[in-house]
Amino acid sequence: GCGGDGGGDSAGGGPGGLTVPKIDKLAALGAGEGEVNVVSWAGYVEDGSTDKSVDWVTGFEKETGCQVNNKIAGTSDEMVALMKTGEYDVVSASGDASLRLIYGGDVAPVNTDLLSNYKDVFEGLKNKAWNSVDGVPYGAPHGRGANLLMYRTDTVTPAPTSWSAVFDPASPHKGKITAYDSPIYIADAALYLMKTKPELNIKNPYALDDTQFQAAVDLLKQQNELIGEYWSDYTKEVQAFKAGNSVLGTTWQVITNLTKADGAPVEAILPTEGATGWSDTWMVSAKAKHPNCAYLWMNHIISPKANAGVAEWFGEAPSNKLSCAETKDPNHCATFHAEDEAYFEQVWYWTTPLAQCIDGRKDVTCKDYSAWTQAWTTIKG
Amino acid sequence: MARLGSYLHRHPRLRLAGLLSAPLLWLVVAYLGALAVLLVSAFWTVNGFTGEVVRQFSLGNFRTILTEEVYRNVALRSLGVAAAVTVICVVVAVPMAFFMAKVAAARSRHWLVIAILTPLWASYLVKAYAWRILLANNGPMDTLFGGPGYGLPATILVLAYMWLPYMILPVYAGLERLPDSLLEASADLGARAGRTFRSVILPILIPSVFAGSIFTFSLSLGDYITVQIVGGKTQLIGNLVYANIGAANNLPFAAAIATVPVLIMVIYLLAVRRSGALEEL
Amino acid sequence: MTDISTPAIRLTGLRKSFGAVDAVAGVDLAIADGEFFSMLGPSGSGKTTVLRMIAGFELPTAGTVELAGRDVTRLAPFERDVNTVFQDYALFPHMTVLENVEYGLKVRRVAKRERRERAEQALASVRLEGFGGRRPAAMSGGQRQRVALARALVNRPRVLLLDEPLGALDLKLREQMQVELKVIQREVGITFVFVTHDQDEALTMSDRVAVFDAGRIAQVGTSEEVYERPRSSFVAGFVGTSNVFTGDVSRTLFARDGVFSVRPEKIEISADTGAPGTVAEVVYAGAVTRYVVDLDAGSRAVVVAQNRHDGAPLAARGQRVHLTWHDEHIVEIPPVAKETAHA
Amino acid sequence: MTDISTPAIRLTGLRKSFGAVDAVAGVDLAIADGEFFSMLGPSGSGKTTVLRMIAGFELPTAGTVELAGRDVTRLAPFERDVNTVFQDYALFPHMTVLENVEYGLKVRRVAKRERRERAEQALASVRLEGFGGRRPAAMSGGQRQRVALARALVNRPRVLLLDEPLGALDLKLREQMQVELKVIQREVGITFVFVTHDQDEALTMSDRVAVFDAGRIAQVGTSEEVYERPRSSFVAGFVGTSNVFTGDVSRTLFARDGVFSVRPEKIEISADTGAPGTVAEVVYAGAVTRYVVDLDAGSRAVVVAQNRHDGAPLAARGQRVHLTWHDEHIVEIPPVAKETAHA
Amino acid sequence: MTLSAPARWALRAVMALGLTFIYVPLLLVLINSFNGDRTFAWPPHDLTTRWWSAAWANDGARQALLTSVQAGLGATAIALVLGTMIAFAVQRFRFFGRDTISLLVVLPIALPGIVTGIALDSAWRSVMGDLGISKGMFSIIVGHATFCVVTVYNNVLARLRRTGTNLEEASADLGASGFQTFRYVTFPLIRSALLAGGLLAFALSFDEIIVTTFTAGPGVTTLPIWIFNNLFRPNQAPVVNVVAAVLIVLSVIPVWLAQRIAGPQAGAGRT
Ligand SMILES: Nc1ncnc2c1ncn2[C@@H]1O[C@H](COP(=O)(O)OP(=O)(O)OP(=O)(O)O)[C@@H](O)[C@H]1O
Ligand SMILES: Nc1ncnc2c1ncn2[C@@H]1O[C@H](COP(=O)(O)OP(=O)(O)OP(=O)(O)O)[C@@H](O)[C@H]1O
Ligand SMILES: NCCCCNCCCN
Ligand SMILES: [Mg+2]
Ligand SMILES: [Mg+2]
Repeated sequence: GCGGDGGGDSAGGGPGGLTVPKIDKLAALGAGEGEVNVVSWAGYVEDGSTDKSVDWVTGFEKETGCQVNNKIAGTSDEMVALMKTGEYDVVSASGDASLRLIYGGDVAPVNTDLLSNYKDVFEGLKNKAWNSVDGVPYGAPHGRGANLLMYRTDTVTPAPTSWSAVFDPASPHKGKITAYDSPIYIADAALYLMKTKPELNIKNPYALDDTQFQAAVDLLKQQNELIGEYWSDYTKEVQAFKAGNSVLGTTWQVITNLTKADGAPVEAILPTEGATGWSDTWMVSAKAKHPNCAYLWMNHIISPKANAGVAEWFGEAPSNKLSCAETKDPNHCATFHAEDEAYFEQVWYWTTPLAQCIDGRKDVTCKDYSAWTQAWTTIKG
Repeated sequence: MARLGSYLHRHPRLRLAGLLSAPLLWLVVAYLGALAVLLVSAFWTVNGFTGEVVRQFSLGNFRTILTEEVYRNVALRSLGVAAAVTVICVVVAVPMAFFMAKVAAARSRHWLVIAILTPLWASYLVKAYAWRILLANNGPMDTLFGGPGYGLPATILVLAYMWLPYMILPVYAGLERLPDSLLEASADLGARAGRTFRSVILPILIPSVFAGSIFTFSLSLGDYITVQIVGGKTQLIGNLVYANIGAANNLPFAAAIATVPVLIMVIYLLAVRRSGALEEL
Repeated sequence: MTDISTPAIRLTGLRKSFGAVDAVAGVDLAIADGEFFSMLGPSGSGKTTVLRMIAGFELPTAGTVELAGRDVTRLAPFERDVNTVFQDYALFPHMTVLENVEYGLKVRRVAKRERRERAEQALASVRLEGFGGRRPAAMSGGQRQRVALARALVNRPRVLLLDEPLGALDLKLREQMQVELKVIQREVGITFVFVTHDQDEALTMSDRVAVFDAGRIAQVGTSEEVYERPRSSFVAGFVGTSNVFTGDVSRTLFARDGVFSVRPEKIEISADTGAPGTVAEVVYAGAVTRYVVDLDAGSRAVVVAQNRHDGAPLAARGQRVHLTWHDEHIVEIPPVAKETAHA
Repeated sequence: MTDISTPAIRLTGLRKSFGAVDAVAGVDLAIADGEFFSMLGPSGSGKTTVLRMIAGFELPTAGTVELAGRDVTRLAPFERDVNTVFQDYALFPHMTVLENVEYGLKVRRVAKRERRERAEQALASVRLEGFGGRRPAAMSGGQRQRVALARALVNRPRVLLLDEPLGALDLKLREQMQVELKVIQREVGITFVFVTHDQDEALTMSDRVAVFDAGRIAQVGTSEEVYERPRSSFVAGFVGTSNVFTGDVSRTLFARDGVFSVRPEKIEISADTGAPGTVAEVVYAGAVTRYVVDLDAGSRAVVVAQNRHDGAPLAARGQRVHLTWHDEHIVEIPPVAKETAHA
Repeated sequence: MTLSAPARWALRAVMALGLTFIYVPLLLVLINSFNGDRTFAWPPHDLTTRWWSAAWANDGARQALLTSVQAGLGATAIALVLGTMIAFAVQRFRFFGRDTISLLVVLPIALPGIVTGIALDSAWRSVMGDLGISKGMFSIIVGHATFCVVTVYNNVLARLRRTGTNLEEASADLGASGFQTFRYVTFPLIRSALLAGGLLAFALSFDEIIVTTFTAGPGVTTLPIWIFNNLFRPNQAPVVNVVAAVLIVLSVIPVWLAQRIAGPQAGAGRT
């Protein structure tokens, strides 16, 4: 496994004895350095160059004098890779990236006292397993969402209620089912097995021992027969559902909204088993060359207006309580269940799988993320 | 100035050194050096959780690649795609180039060359996406031909589309250089057009075709974007490299996978070099 | 002109235009079976174009091409019983010499065994035994020329077309090949149509010569006819060196109006009788010496004299001399300079 | 050999090897100021390589090159006072004719005005006034040749090197240009070193000729010396056509052992006296007729006779004839075929 | 060549089909730039010019275009210098390893872009990174130039082979120094080859995405990267089509110019 052989300086024990490199948080805010290098999900950092009315960067730049250089990453894995280069200051990391960044020493703890907007963040998002270690926060929560099940209402009848719709080997929609193209999707299978195969005793879809993992992989290999294509960018997903190349599969709320807006007969549900999901956190690089601008950015992006802007443009639930009052669509927070903690109870946020099982088991080793990655290759064949 | 010229005149080796030093520094030291380091790193491993590279010699990556069936399958699939794309490009490019070089009037030749070159400037991504639309359910291809939809055939088709100009150009250049008198001699000796084509044109064209194939073959072998857009659930070797480096940050494993296309291409280049293909690019 | 019943080749009213250029502007010609026929003429006079129409590479704009009495005007090259030796040889670079020679037989599906045998034989007839395995690139110019010849001859065509086959060779080699070509033609006995712009070559090799000028035939006849009795000043000037006299000079020298030509080798230098003049230049050229004489009559004349056993030069530079010639060697050139010759 | 105090060019022990090939295998030569000097020899005999070493394009493997007494062996071409007319003319295709001619002056920073004047003058001297604005591509072969000449002459070099400058021209044009070149050389009075493989050209144009064979000079001398008194059978064979007799034939014909050569134009055909033989071939060549005679002595001889005013052929094919010649025209060829000539 | 009429017609048909094959997707791009639908539903149900105005107002696209042009020019300039130098060395000299040079030069383009990309990326980070030079425009140019050298090399080499050394010798013979010879003779003679090679190099760089992905630093967005980012986000794909359509139309200009300046050979060039 990948036990912590790091030795030396360490602050606190990580999952299963992993140690977190000791990195100091920024003590006090200084003057901005003039620029900040950002890694983000598409749509998180808009400066009006895409659409004049969508801009929460220009104002920030004017106000702080920090020029924003944004690099868009397609997947969590890319984000980790980019942050490892040390060329970036802040990142909008999802839960399956954040721990890797923390334990890799790529990001520093965050001094939340320096973020005036931190106090308005939903408590349900603070100090979670994916954004803190031993109560030390490593970032500012940005927003969250669930990986839903979308289907075309004209072809998929009766309407599905369970993930079984995408795993049924006898599915009438064989060849038109889609799934998210990332190793983390193994968790979706695990979640399904957790509910349908209690004998496997899965407690957390991100903590899978050999047998559990094998069962999930087998299920996905079987599912591969049904898959038309895997998706990772949402234009592709929208277009596939509109054209009918895909009729059933995972989605994000925003994709569903777009597809509907384009007039395609689709619907998305949170299946009975619950779902995986994401909760993103802005984190600051341990090697940040522009730490002050990075803090200014983090504070800005979770401010009610900017946070509302992102949440609406991207299509997710905002992290700041006050954002719900700032959205152009008054129903935005309702649509995305922003204040519905019960809804998010059913959501297993993306978390990086580790060798030391994060569900607390000590007697077995779990499959770590590199195993998940290699398994994903095998699943796709 | 003149004295230097005179000195250099007497010392041709010095002139040669002057010409070669900068390019070789670039290509050998920088490029080959970078490649070598990459290939060496294939023997390292990575800490699965933190993503730190562990510089310890290990054959583990290669063991995985050689034992896991999926890597063999993907490698063979990629090879098949590259070969199929190349064959399609040859089949389409040769008659087109022939028309351009030997049939079309000299004036229109000009415009035909422009017509072949222009698409090189249209973004690769945009073209791939246009194909995604063409290939969609109930899209134009589906309506006209009832398929092929997204998947391996679509990948081959679209890659062939992408690299076709890279095949047409060297073949056209080769045909332009081919003296008409050879074709006339063949006809004179009793050969019909088809025979002339098989016995005279094609063999002489082989270096040019190989030159074009370096593009069609290698660009197909390494592609991971087209296949994501129109390949359905297909994955090729480029996707695996990308998944491991661009995504999983496992440089050693990515490097190990990358040795496969590198090996294939180097063998391919060495093979076609004998035909003189590298001079025809 | 030779009387020909069924000629190997008959061209009737043959024309070819490339856009505005009349490359061939009306050619009528009959070439007998077994003849060694040369087409002589300056660059651009249409020789190659005529040859290409006979071979079938070019469709005539007007007129017909008959081979052995059969109209082939619109047949493809591979349907005609003629073969060509190209000026640049057009050997297939990717085939060995033997494969080149076998090619015509192969496309005609001659059995491998016979093919091989005939090819070897053809190579032997051009004295290239043992070279079959080489590539054309590894042969010298003269050797390539012979491969091209063998490649054409092996098909036993009725007619062999040769477009300046010796043009690329150097002088010595060229002279050798002239002799060889002539010998081979005699041996195989087929009709040769030989294009050249070297008059010496045309005169020494041919049974008959057609002199081309601007897309037309200026004169056809045996070497002697063309050389000794040129029908135009163009022919007189192009075939061999000629002293051409006109106007006042003509009147003084010949007491007549008109254009007259006398060949340099037909003029004698004498001490006292004949047309007076001064030697302007004496050029020693090995086998002959050339005397350039400024005639008092107002023109320049060249006299060529063989350096025979009697050795000494006939005159020195600056010397006063007299030139004489026999009446029979005065060629009067008809006033209409250009006309179409009919064979 | 000419006595030369400070020759325009002196080559001493000049050698050049390309890998295993000895292109030039030891050449010693002195060329006088103002001479028209030709280098004659078969293809590959090293003529061009010698020229290139004189011009400075090639560094000798051994030996020295002196120009007007100065050792220039290791100087770059642009440091030598010689100019070259290349076989393919090497005119700059992207410049006009005038720009081509001006080039040498321009790179030497001659003022624009003078440059223009001298270039126009040079063009006039080769009879190309008014062509300055054209591109070389729009000129005929002969015109290009003259441009190349003007481009070299305008620099007033001490020595002009010409590498087969007429090789690419067709026969008629070539003869014209030979005359013009000679006239120009006389006018400008500078040393010409002229490379050719055409013996006629070499003989008619040169003050002296060097005959090259396999990287060495086989003989140097005036045209007459080289033609009439060849010092080896190679020279005899290469310069002009020659009848070479050896062994038994020599014994029968000359009653001596050795190698003997008699020029075809020095042989007479007579009815009854002389060496008997049979006419194998009669070839009419316009100005001359060639008779090939199979001698009873066992060899073949070629006889050339001018077709003079007395017209009729001397013999017919198959006829029995006798050949005679004067003793002074029998050239005995020294037994050592190849030797290095020293100038 | 002598072809039967049917053969001519068959070839003409193949050419027409081939051109159709090449141009139908491009036409689709053009149509879709007016397609009211955001993800190009087919057939388009309404037409609009709003993507064109959106594209016009899109600073990002303009900035990216500028970046790409800069990167392309930089890479092309380096490729021109290096490619010409190698071509001269190979054509004018005999030396050990000369035969492997062509192999070395094609390698960067023949190896998959991702291999070139990650090799250069990791090398850059370990060497330049230590020197404190982070990735940016310069690293993109370096990456692109590496695989662009071959196009210049091949074009110049072919030209040098064809022109030989005669003209340069003539120039030296007339008294020109090496520099003068290059300026007045060699350069004008290889200019069209440089143009052809340079044009292709620029096109390769201009459209390169994979190598760029790995060699671009933060804050540098080339047009392909911009397209990549925008193609995969909502509302933006049609704007990408507008940009692509504009590019296709604009690209005729350099290609046509090159053909005018350098003759038909140039545009075709040698890939
Ligand atoms: N394919 C062509 N297109 C246009 N013009 C042509 C073509 N072929 C020949 N011509 C022109 O036709 C005329 C006759 O050319 P042709 O080649 O028959 O002359 P030629 O007598 O063979 O000359 P040469 O001795 O130079 O070979 C020339 O003016 C030539 O430029
Ligand atoms: N650059 C070179 N590399 C190798 N061999 C060469 C080179 N230049 C000349 N040679 C060889 O040197 C010999 C002499 O060549 P050179 O060109 O001097 O002959 P030449 O007398 O000028 O012949 P030609 O009449 O054909 O021009 C030939 O065998 C030739 O192949
Ligand atoms: N190995 C680098 C290959 C670069 C080729 N890029 C092709 C882009 C398509 N125009
Ligand atoms: Mg011709
Ligand atoms: Mg030579």
